[in-house]
Amino acid sequence: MQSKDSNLNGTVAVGSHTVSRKKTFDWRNYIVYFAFIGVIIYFSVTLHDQGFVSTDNLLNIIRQTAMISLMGLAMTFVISTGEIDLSVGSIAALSSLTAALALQAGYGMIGGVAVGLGTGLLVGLVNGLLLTKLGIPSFLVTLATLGTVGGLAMWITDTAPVPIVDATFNFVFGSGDIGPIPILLIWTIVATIIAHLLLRKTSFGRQTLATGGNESAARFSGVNTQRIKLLVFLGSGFMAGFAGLLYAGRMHAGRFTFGQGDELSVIAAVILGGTSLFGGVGTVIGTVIGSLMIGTINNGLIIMGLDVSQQMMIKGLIIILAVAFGRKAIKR
Amino acid sequence: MQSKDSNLNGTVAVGSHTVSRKKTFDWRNYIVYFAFIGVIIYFSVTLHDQGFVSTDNLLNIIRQTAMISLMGLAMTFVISTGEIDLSVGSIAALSSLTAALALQAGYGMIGGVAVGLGTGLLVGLVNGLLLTKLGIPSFLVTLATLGTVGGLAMWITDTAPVPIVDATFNFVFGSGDIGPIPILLIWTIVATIIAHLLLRKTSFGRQTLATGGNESAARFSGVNTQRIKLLVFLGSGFMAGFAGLLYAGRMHAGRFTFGQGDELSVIAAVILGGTSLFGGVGTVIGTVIGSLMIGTINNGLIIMGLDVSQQMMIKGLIIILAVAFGRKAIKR
Amino acid sequence: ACGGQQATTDKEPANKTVEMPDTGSLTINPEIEDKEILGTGPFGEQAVSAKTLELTEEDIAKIKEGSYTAALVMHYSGTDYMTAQTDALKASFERMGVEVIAVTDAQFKAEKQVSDIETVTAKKPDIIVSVPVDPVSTAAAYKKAADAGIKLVFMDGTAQGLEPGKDFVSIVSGDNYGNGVEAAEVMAEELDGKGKIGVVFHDADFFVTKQRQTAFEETIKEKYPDIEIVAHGGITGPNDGEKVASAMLTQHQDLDGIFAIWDVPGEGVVSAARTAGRDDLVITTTDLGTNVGLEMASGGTVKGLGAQLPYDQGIAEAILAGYALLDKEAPSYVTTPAVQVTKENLEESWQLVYRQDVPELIQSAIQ
Amino acid sequence: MRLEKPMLSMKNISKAFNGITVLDSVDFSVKKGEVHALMGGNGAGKSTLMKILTGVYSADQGEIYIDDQLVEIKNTDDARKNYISMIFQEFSLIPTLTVAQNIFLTREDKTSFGLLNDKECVEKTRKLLQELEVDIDPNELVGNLGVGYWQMTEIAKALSQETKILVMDEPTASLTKKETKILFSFINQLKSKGYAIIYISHRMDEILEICDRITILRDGKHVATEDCKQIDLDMVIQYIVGSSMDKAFEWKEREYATDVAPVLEVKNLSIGSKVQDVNFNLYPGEIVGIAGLMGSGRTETVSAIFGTGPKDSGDINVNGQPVTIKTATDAIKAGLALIPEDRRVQGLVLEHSVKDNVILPILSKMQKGLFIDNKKADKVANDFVKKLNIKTDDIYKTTNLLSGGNQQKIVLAKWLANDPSVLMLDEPTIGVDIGAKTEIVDVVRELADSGKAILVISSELPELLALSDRILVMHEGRIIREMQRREIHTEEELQHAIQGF
Ligand SMILES: Nc1ncnc2c1ncn2[C@@H]1O[C@H](COP(=O)(O)OP(=O)(O)OP(=O)(O)O)[C@@H](O)[C@H]1O
Ligand SMILES: Nc1ncnc2c1ncn2[C@@H]1O[C@H](COP(=O)(O)OP(=O)(O)OP(=O)(O)O)[C@@H](O)[C@H]1O
Ligand SMILES: [Mg+2]
Ligand SMILES: [Mg+2]
Repeated sequence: MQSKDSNLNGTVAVGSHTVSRKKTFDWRNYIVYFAFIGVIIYFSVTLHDQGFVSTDNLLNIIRQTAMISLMGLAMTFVISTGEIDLSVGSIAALSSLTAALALQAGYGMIGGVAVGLGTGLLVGLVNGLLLTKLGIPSFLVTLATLGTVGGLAMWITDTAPVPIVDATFNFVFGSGDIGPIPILLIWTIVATIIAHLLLRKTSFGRQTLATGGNESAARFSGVNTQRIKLLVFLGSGFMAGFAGLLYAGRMHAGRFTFGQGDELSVIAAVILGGTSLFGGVGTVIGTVIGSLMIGTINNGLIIMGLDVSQQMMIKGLIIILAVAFGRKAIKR
Repeated sequence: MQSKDSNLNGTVAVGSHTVSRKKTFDWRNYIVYFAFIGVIIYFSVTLHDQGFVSTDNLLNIIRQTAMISLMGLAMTFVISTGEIDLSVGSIAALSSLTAALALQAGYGMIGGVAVGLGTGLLVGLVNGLLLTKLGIPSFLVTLATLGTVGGLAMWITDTAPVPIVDATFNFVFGSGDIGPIPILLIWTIVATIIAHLLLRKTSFGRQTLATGGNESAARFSGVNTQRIKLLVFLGSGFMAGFAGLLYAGRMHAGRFTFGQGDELSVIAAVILGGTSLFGGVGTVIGTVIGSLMIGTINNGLIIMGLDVSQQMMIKGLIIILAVAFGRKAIKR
Repeated sequence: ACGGQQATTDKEPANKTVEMPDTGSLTINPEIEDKEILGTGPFGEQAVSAKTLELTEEDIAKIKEGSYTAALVMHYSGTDYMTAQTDALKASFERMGVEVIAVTDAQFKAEKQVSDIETVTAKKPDIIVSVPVDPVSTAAAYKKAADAGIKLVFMDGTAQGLEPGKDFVSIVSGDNYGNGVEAAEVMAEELDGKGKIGVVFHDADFFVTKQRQTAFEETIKEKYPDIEIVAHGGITGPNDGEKVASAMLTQHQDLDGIFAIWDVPGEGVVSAARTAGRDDLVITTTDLGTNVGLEMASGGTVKGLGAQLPYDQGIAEAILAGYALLDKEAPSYVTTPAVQVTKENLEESWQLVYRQDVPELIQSAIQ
Repeated sequence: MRLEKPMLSMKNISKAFNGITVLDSVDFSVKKGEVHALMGGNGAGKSTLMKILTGVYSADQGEIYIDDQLVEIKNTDDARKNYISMIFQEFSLIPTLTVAQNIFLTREDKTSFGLLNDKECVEKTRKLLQELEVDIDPNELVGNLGVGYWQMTEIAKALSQETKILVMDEPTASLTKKETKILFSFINQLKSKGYAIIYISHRMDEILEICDRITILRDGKHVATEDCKQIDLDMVIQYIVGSSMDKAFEWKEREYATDVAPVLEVKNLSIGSKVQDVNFNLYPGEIVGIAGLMGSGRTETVSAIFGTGPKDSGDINVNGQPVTIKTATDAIKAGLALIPEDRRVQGLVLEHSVKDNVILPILSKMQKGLFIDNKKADKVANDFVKKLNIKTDDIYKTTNLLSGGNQQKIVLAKWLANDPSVLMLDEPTIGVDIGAKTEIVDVVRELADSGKAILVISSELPELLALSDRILVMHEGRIIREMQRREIHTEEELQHAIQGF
């Protein structure tokens, strides 16, 4: 209920009054850009002779973050309504497996894709219904599906991976490059544009933000907030299923560990991007930048040759520093 | 901002308006009791001949949940202010190690305890300061410390465990039994009583709830909300440090994995207990029951002899069913 | 316990449960080649080959009379290796009339494992077969179980301060050191004894993976001085292989090979090589998983690996538990040899490792 | 008294937000034992000036003297130390705490163990509320209270604390005459105790009744400070508006057909004990008012009709057809609109812009293909900002930065833009200034003239009398009387009916 705070003195938690008059300028929407630029500059300078700035490496970062970005896009909607979806990682794992099994069973590429996405949609539907019909907090609902779906993914092949030999599938969903451009980049761009338009330019997007901003006012305004919530969870399930396909295509297999633990990275990307965990404020582009920033830090630290323990320590520090730096940069 | 909604018509998101003029009966405070009773009955019936109801096993459940319960107590305060602390698991790990190292270095039991708790307090302080002074959302701050502190715990002994030979320490912090009563039960009871009184019967508790209920209104009413937030993060760090000591005492060692990933279980216990993720509403007893319920489910499913994947699947289902059942029971 | 098994039968052919003969004495696969075991036990003792273990029909009949129970307390269960071992344990115990009453997975967390041991103990099993996550912090819990009269059989490692013969029956282990050596040998052969390579290692204090890494690196350094290990990348989970290998390939464009600590991160290395267009990279690893098997069969970047014999290890563990129930003296450290797997011997090796035919998918890829 | 030095004086106060001046060298002073009215149009800067006094904002320029001492008030703590307290227009209550817990927040009684003594607080609260003659359970969660009770709690909280200077920012906005009377008797007691009271209100009649002096702001500038005895209503209005108001706030008999079928029929509506067997019809072109005391069930009646509140039984027909309304969405589809009474909770998404709030109920009309037609949306928003004279920098300003009255106008704009066939307004003019009130009256009449049916709830009787063609009186959940407007000759008559006589 932090947001209520701003009601009364029109400021963010910090207490300074940096509210500008242009199209609602909210620091949260911009910090991540400055932070991201800072991170890029830092690594470019320190790691310029170690291949960090090579096109290959930069494209790798995009490949590695594509799944997080895509799940983040849908999560931006979920969090914008003030809810949360912890089950995305498990959904991705299960979808990678169901798609791989469908491919193995000879349903062909269309069949595999349909099964994978259908898996995601189904779990999303269950999440949405439990939230809206039973009124169980989304944190609990999706924590439960995180476990249930994760268990299902383990159980369905008894933890064995399922190889995928369909070359077209593997090309389209993850491994392919069109000229120098990885297909994952294309997916990311297309999905980002659609999600951005959806959030900013359509009634659905406005109603999503209104639901998160003040559910009861939205309801009084004729927004079917239950329907909106159901839809954002469907969307989240769908995108998680899609991420599962991409994991499968990139690894040429389905496996129950794909996406495991991604929920935290996805939520982190969304929050870093400037979406408020309390709902009502969301930015799709910010999410993608947030995700790229996390990916860049991971990549840079590995290239630096640090131990895993050092990577973990320094990653935390960089995130805090970058956010603090971003805030400075905005304040000028 | 779901909560705004529920504040005002005294109901959960579902949209039914059960506004009562009587002592507002909030389902969230009671569901968990019914759900817990349901789970206990279920397992007692199905597993009565498999040792589930034996005193030993019930005491085991308490031993196994003690750390989650204790971290949950402090987390109840954090979440009541509308914030979140993802770093508790990492703190527990680091504290178990620093305490073990201090014991190994011959600082004695008092020294070890002081170092362990000090570690927790220090991280809590850093969290609190980053939140209140820089205004970075607590999700990001504590996600960063989760990583940094986790990395530190790995790095400090290069992932090697540190054995603890101090028998008194091991007895007092985790392994001991006084008569038939495990010391972990005593710690849990004592801490629960203190936390309950703190939340319900002191100005600090009242101001914690006020801060989460509406931060700026609390500020206008003379609550130093920044101080409150700093204190709850200190408290959370302290209790995580304490949980680290208990892990160490129970396992006769410090190790970087102790408590890893506990944050989700702890938050789940708190939410299950009836505390609102949006702040303003908190219940300490509910948290402990929530923690016991999760522990009981874990225990019961293992005793049932299910495969790991089946355990995961069914655990999710039970949580959902139990909450749904609890709601039914309350509605009568 | 049958649920899991039933589930496996109608799934992927690769994981079809092996039929356990229901007559005759119980031994591991007699066709396993006798090899020198390179690793030694935790107490420095010389290993005894699992092939020497045997339960006769009379032994089994006697065990059956006791209607004993067993619990499997695993450190982690999500690998082909562990699945095969669990399957073998369940099948052998079934043959012995021992009921498996609980299976747990500690997710690599020592504290969870201690809880699991406590919980399982409540069911008063006669036997616990377990992989300790950590020898130090789980010791007290194992000791308690042992003191309660439960027969402990360890796989892959023991807990500190426990004595063989007194606190536990014995340890069964694959030859982890040998595994690393086989992977190094394949690497050296593929590179003709010279080149630059990287190592994707498990950045954790875990006995099994440490041994493999040490073996690999020592073999390379001592036997193949012209092969230079130029890069190290640590992982903490199975999904990290790709990121680490990608960064390695970015930094060292001239890398000739990468050793991955086990097959799952190895799949990530394969993906990284593919992305970087490095079809000529030589990848070796340990554990014969389906995906690396397929990659090897189709002439991909994975050239070979050191494999363990999880199925036979599982049988050996069951037999040893049987020894304890019969009060027969058991050797304290039992191992199965490491197997070098390359494309050439893939079909036979698969038979050896999993006791079943190589999956059709891999079969067709070999041709 | 005249010669007495002021207890508080604020000198030369200026304040700008993002370069836009909101207060321009304002002087303001209050004496001991004085009730000083602070008046001005919506957005004139009244609340801002008081927030500077209470340390919520800091002034860009200017000094504050208390008892001739220069004081610095940097935060709410400083204000408290100087014995200044305030009833905020936007309220400072915690919805998740009970009434008693809110009233004594940070000032709770302690037991001998140092623990909170909630029993004592509840007792004190009960007494306080009894004195205020409001029927609120001290253990009720504030979040469950309607605005009127919320406001009474806020008042009780302010009265329970030790102060010297008490600021009341529109304390009676949601109160009916009865509660206002009680409040005034309290104010008189405080006055005699030597408190200085600053009283902000848009209700003209109150000002002359309770205040000693009056200061008027317009567009952030000090316009006048006068003795209340020396000034009359017309002058005050002239100061506020900046010109004389020609249009009076009075009823005009309107023509509309009564022999047609009703647009809305409500039959046997019951909600627990709060609303019992309510029946009425609305005809096209008609404006019907509902009068009643606080808690008489007016809000509950319209909420039930609109699908946002509970309903035990009752049927609703729209244009002769029975309709099932379970949610607001159903109601809107049926052609209904409700302007809710609580703008913070039901009316606005406070952290969204003016424009986004205005277009929320009419998104379906703003479509161009798949997307929202932003040009059209901007135009609609700008039109309403002009039409209702909403004081905002532009339509992209976040609504929580607008003054209270201007926020209320946005709630109105939202629904006027939707062009419904039945418009229900629950306390539509809370906090709206005198100029805008007349404009709203005009807009509502215009709508009625175009054939819409209108239902108005208002606790301000002059307003209700000015608008309505017909008035329903509710008392304890029942409609006890129905009067044609022309049958009512004085406000007292209506007041009498409301009391249940
Ligand atoms: N934090 C802020 N940021 C930007 N503008 C602000 C802020 N607070 C107030 N304003 C603007 O200052 C002006 C004066 O507002 P104020 O709340 O003082 O008006 P008011 O006289 O109390 O009006 P009302 O009678 O409607 O309550 C308004 O135009 C408002 O939009
Ligand atoms: N005594 C009370 N204690 C607590 N809440 C009350 C009480 N009376 C009414 N309420 C709540 O206040 C809200 C408004 O009440 P109601 O609809 O009965 O009044 P009304 O006639 O609209 O009067 P007004 O709007 O002037 O307060 C409702 O949500 C109702 O539940
Ligand atoms: Mg105001
Ligand atoms: Mg009302």
